[in-house]
Amino acid sequence: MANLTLVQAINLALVQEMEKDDRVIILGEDVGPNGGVFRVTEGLHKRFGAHRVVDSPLAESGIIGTSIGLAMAGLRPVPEIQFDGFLGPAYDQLCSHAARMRTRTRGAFTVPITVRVPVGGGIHAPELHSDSPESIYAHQPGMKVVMPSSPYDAKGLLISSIRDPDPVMFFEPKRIYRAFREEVPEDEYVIPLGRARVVCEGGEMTVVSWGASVVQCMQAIERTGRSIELIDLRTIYPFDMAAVEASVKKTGRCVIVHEAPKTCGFGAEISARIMERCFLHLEAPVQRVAGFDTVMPYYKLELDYLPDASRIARAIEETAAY
Amino acid sequence: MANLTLVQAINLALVQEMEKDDRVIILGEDVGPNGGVFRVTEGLHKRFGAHRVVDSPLAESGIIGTSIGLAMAGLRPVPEIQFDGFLGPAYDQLCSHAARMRTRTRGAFTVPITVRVPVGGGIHAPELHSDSPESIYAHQPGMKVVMPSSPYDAKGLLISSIRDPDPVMFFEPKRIYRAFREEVPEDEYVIPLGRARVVCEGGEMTVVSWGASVVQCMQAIERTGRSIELIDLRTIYPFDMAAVEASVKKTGRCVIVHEAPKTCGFGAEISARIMERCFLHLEAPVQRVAGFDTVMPYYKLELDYLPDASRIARAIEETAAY
Amino acid sequence: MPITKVFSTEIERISILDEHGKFDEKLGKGLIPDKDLVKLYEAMVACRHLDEVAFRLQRSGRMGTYPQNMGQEANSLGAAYALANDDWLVPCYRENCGLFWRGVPMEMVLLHWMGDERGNAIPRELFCTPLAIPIGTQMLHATGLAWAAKYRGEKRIACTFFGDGATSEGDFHEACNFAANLDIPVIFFCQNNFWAISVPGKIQCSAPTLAQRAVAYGMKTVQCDGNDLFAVVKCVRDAAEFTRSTGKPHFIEGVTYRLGDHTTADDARRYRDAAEVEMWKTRDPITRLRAFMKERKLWDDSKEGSLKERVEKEVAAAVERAETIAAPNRTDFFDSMYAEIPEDLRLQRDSTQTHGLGENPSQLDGVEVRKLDHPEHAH
Amino acid sequence: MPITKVFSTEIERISILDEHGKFDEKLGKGLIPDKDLVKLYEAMVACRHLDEVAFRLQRSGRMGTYPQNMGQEANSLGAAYALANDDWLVPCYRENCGLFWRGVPMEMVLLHWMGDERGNAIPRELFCTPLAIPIGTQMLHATGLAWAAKYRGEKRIACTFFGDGATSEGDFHEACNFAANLDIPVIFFCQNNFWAISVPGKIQCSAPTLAQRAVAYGMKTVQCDGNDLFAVVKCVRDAAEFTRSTGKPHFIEGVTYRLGDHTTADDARRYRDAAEVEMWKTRDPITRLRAFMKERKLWDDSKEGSLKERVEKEVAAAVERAETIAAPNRTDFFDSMYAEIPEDLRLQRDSTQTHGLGENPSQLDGVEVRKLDHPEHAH
Ligand SMILES: Cc1ncc(C[n+]2csc(CCOP(=O)(O)OP(=O)(O)O)c2C)c(N)n1
Ligand SMILES: Cc1ncc(C[n+]2csc(CCOP(=O)(O)OP(=O)(O)O)c2C)c(N)n1
Ligand SMILES: [Mg+2]
Ligand SMILES: [Mg+2]
Repeated sequence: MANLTLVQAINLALVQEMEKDDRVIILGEDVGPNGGVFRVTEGLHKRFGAHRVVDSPLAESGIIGTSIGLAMAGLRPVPEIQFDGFLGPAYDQLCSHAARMRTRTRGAFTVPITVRVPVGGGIHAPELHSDSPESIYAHQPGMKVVMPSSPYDAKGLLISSIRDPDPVMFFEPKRIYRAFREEVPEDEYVIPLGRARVVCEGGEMTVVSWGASVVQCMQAIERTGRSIELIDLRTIYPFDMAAVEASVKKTGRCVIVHEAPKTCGFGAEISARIMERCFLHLEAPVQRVAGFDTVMPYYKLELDYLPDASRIARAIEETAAY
Repeated sequence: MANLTLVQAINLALVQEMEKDDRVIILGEDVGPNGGVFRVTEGLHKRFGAHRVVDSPLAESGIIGTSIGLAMAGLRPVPEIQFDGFLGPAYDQLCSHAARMRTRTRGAFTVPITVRVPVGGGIHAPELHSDSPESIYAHQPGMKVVMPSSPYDAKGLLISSIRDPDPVMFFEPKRIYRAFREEVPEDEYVIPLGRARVVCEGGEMTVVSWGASVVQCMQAIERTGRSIELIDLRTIYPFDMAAVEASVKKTGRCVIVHEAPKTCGFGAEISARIMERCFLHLEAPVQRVAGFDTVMPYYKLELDYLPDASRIARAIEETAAY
Repeated sequence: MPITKVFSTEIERISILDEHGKFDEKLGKGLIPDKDLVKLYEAMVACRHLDEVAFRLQRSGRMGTYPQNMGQEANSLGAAYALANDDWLVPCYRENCGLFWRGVPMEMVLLHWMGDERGNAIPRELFCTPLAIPIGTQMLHATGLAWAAKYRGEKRIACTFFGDGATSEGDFHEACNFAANLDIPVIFFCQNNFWAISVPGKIQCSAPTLAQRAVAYGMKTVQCDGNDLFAVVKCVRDAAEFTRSTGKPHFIEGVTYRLGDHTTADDARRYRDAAEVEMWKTRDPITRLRAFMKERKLWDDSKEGSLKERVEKEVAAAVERAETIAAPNRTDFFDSMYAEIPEDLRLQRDSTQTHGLGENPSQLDGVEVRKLDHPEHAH
Repeated sequence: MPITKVFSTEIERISILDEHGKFDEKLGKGLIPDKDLVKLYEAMVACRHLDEVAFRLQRSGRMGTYPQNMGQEANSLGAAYALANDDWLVPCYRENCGLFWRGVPMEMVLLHWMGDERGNAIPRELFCTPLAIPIGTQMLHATGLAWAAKYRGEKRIACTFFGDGATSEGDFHEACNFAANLDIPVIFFCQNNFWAISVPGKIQCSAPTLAQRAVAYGMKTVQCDGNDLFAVVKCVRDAAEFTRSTGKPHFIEGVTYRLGDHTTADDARRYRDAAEVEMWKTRDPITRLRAFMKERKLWDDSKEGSLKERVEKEVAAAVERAETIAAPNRTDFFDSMYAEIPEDLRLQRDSTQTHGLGENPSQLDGVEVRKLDHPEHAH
């Protein structure tokens, strides 16, 4: 057991899966000798060689499209897209191909790829380096979407994703890549996809979140001093509605928190599902604390964009008072 | 005034805007002498010439990317993407560039393009010819998203879209391209973006829909014989929440209907907003009748996928009984 | 030296049995044994007949949109013949002839166009991927498939087909560029049929050849008379040998012509000259080969007659199989979305509803819901 | 004829003032008047100095990530000099020198990297688009801009810049292909600096030149010593003349080198040899030009000294302007999303909240809400 950052936990998961399964190969921009711009693949090129850790041309559609072919032939590619904002060129190969291959061939071909992408804001990066595209991919049938919020979860979820027989978008909240450390077992373990984590239990209200926002939620909850149940979704699709439902039926109140723009963010889906499942138990309208419906501003204003503990705490207080 | 199909109404709007404003130019695959695969641009090449109605290379990102440049220079391009499923390659230019140009340049450059795309299922087409991508683009700040459900609306909305100073995704429900005719004034008129249409008034329940589904909703409502207020959103973003809110506050019940997959479809947003705005007025949980969370199947099963009058009517009855 | 030459190249065109029936003995000798030649000819005739039948099926409402392959049979057939049986064939949608040669049952292609995904469930041992509808996207998959073979040390290569229009897509570029720079053994076979629906080839590539697309990648390339089965076989054989031995990709432009409409949804008279079509009819790969075989006494009218009969039977049987296959289960499309159906989706499947009260009817326990008689939609 | 030649081409490389200081009088004579040469040199020195200052600003936390232009100044400068002032310049992010020459204030570039969109609000009369972060995407905009000029019958052309890495993106291909086939007057200027962050050029293009990318489109193309200002001016001038007169695009590969790290977030020692960098330092466009000017008696150490002083002042003043500009309004980013703010977004802006009760506080009328003292985040 070692005290690891999220970056280190992911690196460890990659090392272990590559050791174990030579169908796992990594490709992407700068993933080789440079170890990735965030150093997530550090040391892998040296350890596993240039044929398993491949610096690719600068072409996101190419990275995903060739990964699809690799996967159709039975390998388990783990492509990296360097930043959230550069997923755009790969959208078509992801949504029109990776996600549809199994069903359009009725299972004759499958695409077990795990697409690693650093996402989210808060690191003072240039434009298109701070987006949160999870709901885009959750809207695409055939995709799975995962977003860990801690080193421990990251390792277990990544291993599950790599072993999953279907395409997985593995979104890494870059804001917390090195923000804190956690005990992460050296031994292999998996965290099943589709299962949420109850970060803390409470009876007054449910807060649902994922990714880096989970950290802001914890701060906000502490600030309010209330008995709040915080659910970290961990997997955006398939999502653990059972966990949300059970909690909201208990508390009657819910605040959902995410970085992506509010409109059509995944918060909308959770809110609509709570409506469908917990209607008679609701004591207040479900609230969404989210990114504004604007483009993430350049970094001078990014903290004005991101949902922070103040906005979350305010929503909690107002929901509690309602 | 003439009795026109939706295709004819759009064609008429294009002709009139092109007559009026020589900044309007059309580009896309097969839009020239062939008049588009759905004949929406029929006659325009002959009438306005090859420099204003341009057959482009087969490259969707190129169509949108060059349209952005044309628009930055002050023109008003109306690119056509041949089918919904081929928007994928253009996703990046649309969401990372067209939608962001105004804000990233603080208004120095703008992108007044209107992207025409036939969308939706029900015409027995091959794969990737039947998608409904409206929520993807509604999630992108900076975009406007329009979807008419009738010839009259199509003309007025298209004219507004072309004149709008911001990028507009103009989604044409191909299922009703020629399904019925409507009186469409020859004279110019505009329907403002962001304003819903109350198709029929009623007190028992609100049904919210858009595009081809509006037709299914009308059938379903008729079948139930109930007093139902049907709201056709017409513009998906910015959406007319005021109209929805007023109606739901009156009726207390709401069913939302769309073709796109349920999860993260635009129905989720409407449901979540109703939660936020009309909580105390709700007598039943808002329901969504939507495409399933699967890829639209090939056409043998497409009618099993699409929300039809039966599914809608059932949801209405169950919501009424709740 | 202020002005130096840093690069020069030239591109060859290969023709063996030309449109006037002239056969180049030097290049053509021994290329295709007579026995095979007859079989290849028969395969083209069968494919052409399927095309005609499919057209009629569509017109009579028994099939959806269908893209005829007419006139382009030699390209994919020559490739499938020249390649090893376990090399990947990664087609677009005008490669029926090659797919059938490889062993894909005709009814699978029919099923695809009849709107049934089971037509894409191609047995893995055939090493073919299904027809690709979105233009320009499958070349990247071919590159990945070939890369996997290289990774595993297999001798397998991939050959992917696409049209002139497809070379305008960014994905085409990325596929070629990946293959060239990462040394991946793919043959990029461009079927240049001069049209992308109604858009003429010059809008896709105003350069004198499509073969020179490959120069951008430093990739070996050749232009080939794609209506000449001999030339195709030679070019693919050479390319395969090069690709297999060096691990590097190779480009082939097969110059051909789409004799029919783009698909049954198209009417090519709206945009192209009848004279152009007539001219290309004289270069048809089938008539050209038949004349050659007759001249070489490999073929005669009676053989043609009995072939016609056989082919009609074969195609009719395939149509029969396609049309009599049991309808897919109405919830089939749920089951193949994921290896294991997510709970949420299972609820949708089991209830065939998406609204919350339909998915979870227990919320309506004790509530009386009015039942409407709603005629189900016709199938 | 069974084997015919269907295409051949060759590509030239232009060098005028080579890395050994050798000047080709024939090509170079009269290319740049002495007076201009001095100004161009000064512009490069100023740009280089800004680079150094920006680096220090970043290291001391006064600026975000910054990509140095060091070593590549001659490419964009030569282009901006050779083009007309109302030709579009469509840069990536290593064209500071050309942008400054055109008239973009230094502080706009600084502001951009200080995380402030106002750095992109380039006055329209400068005919420059802002720095482009997503690689490979701006060439399509350049094509559109030039197309608009053609549509309107203006004489304006566009020149767009991008790196070797960018040529791997599909959008690069589509931009070239649109321009070539639709006859759009764009100069595609590739700054080949041999690296895309840590990925070496051969992974982006294993062909002997990047200039040959253009052959795929039948586009005119040339390779140029991009560290030789004279060669750049000549190539761009020739290309501009060609493009302006024919309406057709032209490709230029400017061979240069990134002397610094990719950006301040990068450490190039992790992946490239110090010796390679040292070798390229000897080919620096600035030292090369200085030596030439000294030899021609256009320059001396005292001029260099006073230039240094002027440049330091100029850059310091730009930094001062960038740093003292009033902070953007905290809700600025709402106001520029649309020409007119949608109602829904106005609620978000006015309340600076997204949750329904925050946007519409009237729902809480009469309800007592506990107030937390929440320290606002630091700015
Ligand atoms: C990405 C994409 N864009 C547009 C289409 C619509 N479409 C279908 S076939 C076709 C033309 C294809 O031309 P080409 O590649 O030359 O192939 P051909 O049909 O001539 O064999 C077009 C535009 C599509 N299927 N996919
Ligand atoms: C679409 C996209 N993918 C990835 C990146 C991350 N990235 C920034 S610069 C760069 C390398 C660019 O190389 P090149 O085009 O050669 O330009 P150079 O930096 O060498 O000037 C990469 C991969 C990006 N900005 N955009
Ligand atoms: Mg074609
Ligand atoms: Mg570079």
